[in-house]
Amino acid sequence: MIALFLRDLKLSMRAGGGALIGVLFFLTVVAVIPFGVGPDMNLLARIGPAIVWIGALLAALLGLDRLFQADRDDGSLDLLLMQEAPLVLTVFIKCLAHWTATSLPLVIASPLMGLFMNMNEVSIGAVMLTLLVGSPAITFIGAAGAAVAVALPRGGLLVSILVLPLSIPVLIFGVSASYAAVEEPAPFLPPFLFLCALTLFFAVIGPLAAALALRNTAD
Amino acid sequence: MIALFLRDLKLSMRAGGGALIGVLFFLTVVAVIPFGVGPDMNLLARIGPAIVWIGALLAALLGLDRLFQADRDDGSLDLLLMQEAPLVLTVFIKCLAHWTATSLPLVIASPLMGLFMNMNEVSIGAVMLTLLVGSPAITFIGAAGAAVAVALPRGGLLVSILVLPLSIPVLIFGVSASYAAVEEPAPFLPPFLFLCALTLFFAVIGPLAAALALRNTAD
Amino acid sequence: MQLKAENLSAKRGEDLLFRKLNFCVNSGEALVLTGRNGSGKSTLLRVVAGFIRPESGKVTFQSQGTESRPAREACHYLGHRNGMKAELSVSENLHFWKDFLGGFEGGTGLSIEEAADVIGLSSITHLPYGYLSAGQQRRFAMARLLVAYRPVWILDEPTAALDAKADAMFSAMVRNHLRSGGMALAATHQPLGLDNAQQLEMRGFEFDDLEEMV
Amino acid sequence: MQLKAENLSAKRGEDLLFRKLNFCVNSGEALVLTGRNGSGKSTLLRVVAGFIRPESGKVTFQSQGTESRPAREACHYLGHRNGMKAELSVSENLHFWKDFLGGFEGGTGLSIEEAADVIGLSSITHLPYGYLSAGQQRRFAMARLLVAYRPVWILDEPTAALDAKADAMFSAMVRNHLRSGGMALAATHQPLGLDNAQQLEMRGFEFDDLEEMV
Amino acid sequence: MSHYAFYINTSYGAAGLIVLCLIAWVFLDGRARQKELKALEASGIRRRSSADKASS
Amino acid sequence: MTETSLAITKLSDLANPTRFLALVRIVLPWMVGITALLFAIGLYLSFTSESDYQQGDTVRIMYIHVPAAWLSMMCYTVMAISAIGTLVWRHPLADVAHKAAAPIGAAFTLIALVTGSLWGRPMWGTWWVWDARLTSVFVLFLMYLGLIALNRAMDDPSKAARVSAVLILVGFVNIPIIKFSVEWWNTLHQPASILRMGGSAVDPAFLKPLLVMAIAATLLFFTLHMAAMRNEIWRRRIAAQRRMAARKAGQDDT
Ligand code: HEM
Ligand SMILES: Nc1ncnc2c1ncn2[C@@H]1O[C@H](COP(=O)(O)OP(=O)(O)OP(=O)(O)O)[C@@H](O)[C@H]1O
Ligand SMILES: Nc1ncnc2c1ncn2[C@@H]1O[C@H](COP(=O)(O)OP(=O)(O)OP(=O)(O)O)[C@@H](O)[C@H]1O
Ligand SMILES: [Mg+2]
Ligand SMILES: [Mg+2]
Repeated sequence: MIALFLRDLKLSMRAGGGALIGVLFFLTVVAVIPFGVGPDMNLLARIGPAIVWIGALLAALLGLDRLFQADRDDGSLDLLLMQEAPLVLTVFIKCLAHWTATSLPLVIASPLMGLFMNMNEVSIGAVMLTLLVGSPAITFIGAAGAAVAVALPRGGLLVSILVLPLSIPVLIFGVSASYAAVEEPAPFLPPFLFLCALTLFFAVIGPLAAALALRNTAD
Repeated sequence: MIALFLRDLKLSMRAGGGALIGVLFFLTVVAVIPFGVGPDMNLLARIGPAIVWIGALLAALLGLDRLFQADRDDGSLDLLLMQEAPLVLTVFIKCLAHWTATSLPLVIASPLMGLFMNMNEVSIGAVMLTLLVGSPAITFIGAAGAAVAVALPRGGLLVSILVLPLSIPVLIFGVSASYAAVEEPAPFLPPFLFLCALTLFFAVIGPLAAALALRNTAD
Repeated sequence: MQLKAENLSAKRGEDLLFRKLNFCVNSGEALVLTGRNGSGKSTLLRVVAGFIRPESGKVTFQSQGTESRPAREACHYLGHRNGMKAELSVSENLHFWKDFLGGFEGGTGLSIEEAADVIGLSSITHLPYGYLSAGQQRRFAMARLLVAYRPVWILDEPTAALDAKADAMFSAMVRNHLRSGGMALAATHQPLGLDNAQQLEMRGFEFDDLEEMV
Repeated sequence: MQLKAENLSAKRGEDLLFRKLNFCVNSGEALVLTGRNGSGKSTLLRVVAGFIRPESGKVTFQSQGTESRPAREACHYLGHRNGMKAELSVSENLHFWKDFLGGFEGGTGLSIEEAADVIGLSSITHLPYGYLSAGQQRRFAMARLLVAYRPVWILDEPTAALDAKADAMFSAMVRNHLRSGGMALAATHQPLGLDNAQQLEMRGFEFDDLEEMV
Repeated sequence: MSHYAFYINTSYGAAGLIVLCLIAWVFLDGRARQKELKALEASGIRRRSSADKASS
Repeated sequence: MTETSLAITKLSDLANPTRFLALVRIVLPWMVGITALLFAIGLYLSFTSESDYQQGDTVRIMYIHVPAAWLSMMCYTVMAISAIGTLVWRHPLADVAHKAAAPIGAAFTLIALVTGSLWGRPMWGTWWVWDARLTSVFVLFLMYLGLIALNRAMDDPSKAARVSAVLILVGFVNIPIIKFSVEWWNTLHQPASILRMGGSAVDPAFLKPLLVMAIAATLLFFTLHMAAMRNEIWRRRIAAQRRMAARKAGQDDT
């Protein structure tokens, strides 16, 4: 299993552009928003956490649709499916590797974005923390979509459509926790804990659904 | 050549669900935004054009990287390369088909998004116009990136460095032209004309670069 | 050890491709599938490997003293696609599969170098897999069968793209595997040069119980 | 009509794979490449088809009374990958190639139905290409050679995955093409059953002028 | 009715229209399929068990 | 044969497509009749009942909005149950059931969305807000469309059925979100006042037409669903017979 993790990590570093593409996309999104809202620094700071979260969400989608497709195309997916090891675990490990290669860099880069958006320290910290906790959920949901996409010849966009609605709750709680950290009356912990719960929930549901889909559509 | 256009169009209609999926994807992206920034209608209207443009960029990026890869994987790229017809033309046609299948529906659907984002009529018209003019540029830049990705097995990184930074000017002029149409002092024409110029420029440069990359690296 | 298929039927699309097939392969035996193009050889192999769920029946693997288990867990599958990453080097690929596949009771896998030696290409394991010729790629996919032990080998047209020498090498490899107690299921159009092999001829779609299906 | 390679050398990675090769194939002739795995057969064919730029020399095609032109424009290439889309039906695929490839002076392509008839699979042209078995897919890739006319056929292990009957069918198809004035370049490990074929044995990397290279 | 009449009428109208479209789709689809079945039967292709009246 | 597989065989005997078709032939005309009758009564009631002192005549929109909203969720639930049927028992009828239900569900969701906005304009002063209830219904609509797109994108029906079954089950998370969103997040939208613990809190004058309309709409759903399933079964039979004919022809000449 560790072998699988390392292989996937190596592959996305080497072939997919890995970390950089996500971060660049993230940067692009963040760079464009100020044009919309104008140079109003306060407003920027206000919508900052939301924008960073949306950017991260969208960046996580790039490449997610190929999570299993690449393995299918060269036949390794078949071999992964045959093993005694529970398929759910295999999927889980692949998700982890994907998260490490693409979302983790985003989490690490998010303070930079925060600075661009004129956010203060607490707010930056909160966004980073919520991203760290919340972004795996998106990967796990995405895995379910990607597994479905394998069955489709060119399922990329379809996956995002299926994934985005499900990721809305994650986004809501992520953003509201980030806001709660700054704005006084709202408490930080409840939405944050809810976010953690969501991630745990999807960490179970996502791989399960993905495994189900993979088993049912191989041919 | 018309055969190629039709085939590519058919492929993206059939396999990916085509136009419907692009639009659906776009809809979901737009639906996600208000959750992030909160249901403040004025704010939504203000960032509307930027969001619609980012959605279009993302929708264009998803799947664009596979423009030539899919053909390479099944061997048809080889056959396309052998023909007497100039390769630039072939690439251009493929870009057109891709744009027609994925970006054009977005352009057509963009007024709907505008309504969701609570934008006014002028603004909606401006976004639609700028998208119509600007989105081909993204496809053309993307084609160059996709060609490089085919050429180098480990080209992913290069592509992201190539495509996103190049598409930032398009995005910026597109968004600022849309804003200029609504906000008084700023004139609409200069950024819009610049956008047109960018598209024309990339319509020449993109396919040329792509053809060059494909010729030099097929093996 | 025994691989047993009982009452096996499978569909392709919406139609039955074969129906109520029974066979049983014992330790040291091979089953060779023949039949014209499209007659269902690959489909049968993929059913055994567990990719396609059969319409009826099941395939089980049993070794002495243990419970029977799904056949796929005891199998190596060598299909049309090699299951290797073009971006990684040959030895990275093989190392990954060795680690990931792990062991199986009743045998041990060779080391990467030994396996590369057996297939006669030990000098180029450092190259990226994508740089190899078709036959070389195929031969390294065969090396995968050696680096992790599995009693059953499922081979779908294994010798396509091989030159005469490699062909002989592969026959020897399969014979060796059988001699040491393994089993093999192979679909081929060219003789594999095995002695104690059962033959099963596939015939293509069965029409008679179409109405059950819809 | 004549296909002519002069002084052809090509590199793979950084090393010369073959050097100063000359050959000339006339109307009605075939050239069969043999050699062990990795000896450069596919590479040579891909140089002729124009995918790999040769280190030196060139391949030209000349027909009576016209200027010589790059060989690739007069060639059909049938490589390891079939060049068909799994999502489209067989007839959509063939129609596309027929339209896209267009004609070439000196011959005409068959219609889709006729070509499917020749390869003996006219009843399943409506199926999506991805639903076919390996051999059926290969046979439809061969049908592509028939729907658009090209004088030169470049064949890289064409008969892998074919059953015996289809094998014979393909030999007949190639012989027919040669008889009507075409040419063929083929790399195979199994005899193709052609009579008037030149042989060229490839030998793999040439090391003698390594020092020139570095 | 009151000045809300527009909203009420539009809602009922829209709902009616959507439902009508749905019914039309189901109905026309059914008719087309039935026609195809008849055509197949006429051309001599039939399910072996089409003695039962199910597909008629 | 094991006991469970025996039970499953029995079950599938009971519900095999042929038997289903026979059943539909008998039941469908009755259902059509009853549905039409109920709608006539329901529409009559909804236009003659008195209007609300607060909401005025717009309360009449409720008689279509609420049934449509309920049905949009019920339809998805039906699909989820058949999805389990597909994945666990691999029953062909279940495949057909959830495929046929998706367009119908999309239509009901669309009605709920449209009538909701039309109600929102006079009540809240806006067509649309991005609150949790409205958005989750919108997401439901998107998921219906996505499922329809998925089914169109794949031409192997049983594989398509399995893929969409997985998705339907995953997407089922959305249903509780729709149902309880008004309680979890405070929004403009009405909290449940009819279907809730501790009895209904609505004036019986409104309740009667609403209930009649709800039953009528439910019957409409089942009628359409049955008919659509029948169409789908026919479609598959036609395809199977065409394939068989083609293959037979192919075997003769090879
Ligand atoms: C596009 C906008 C709207 C959507 C998507 C929507 C959606 C829904 C849904 C899904 C339900 C069923 C809830 C359940 O069973 O718990 C519902 C019920 C209801 N809606 Fe709406 N609605 C919208 C606008 C409105 C507006 C503007 C009003 C009135 C001011 C309204 C009043 C009601 C009422 C009274 C119920 C019944 C609640 C109950 O008693 O269970 N809705 N709506
Ligand atoms: N991209 C590449 N970079 C470096 N070396 C390569 C590359 N592609 C192929 N080679 C090497 O070139 C040699 C020739 O490969 P080629 O595919 O031409 O062989 P072949 O004669 O077709 O063999 P086979 O019978 O196995 O198909 C091989 O030894 C291979 O390792
Ligand atoms: N996904 C699919 N949907 C419908 N039919 C399919 C599908 N895949 C394969 N088939 C059909 O199933 C039949 C059996 O295919 P299979 O690949 O098992 O044949 P095979 O015996 O391996 O042939 P070959 O010798 O050509 O490899 C073929 O006729 C093919 O058309
Ligand atoms: Mg096969
Ligand atoms: Mg070769």
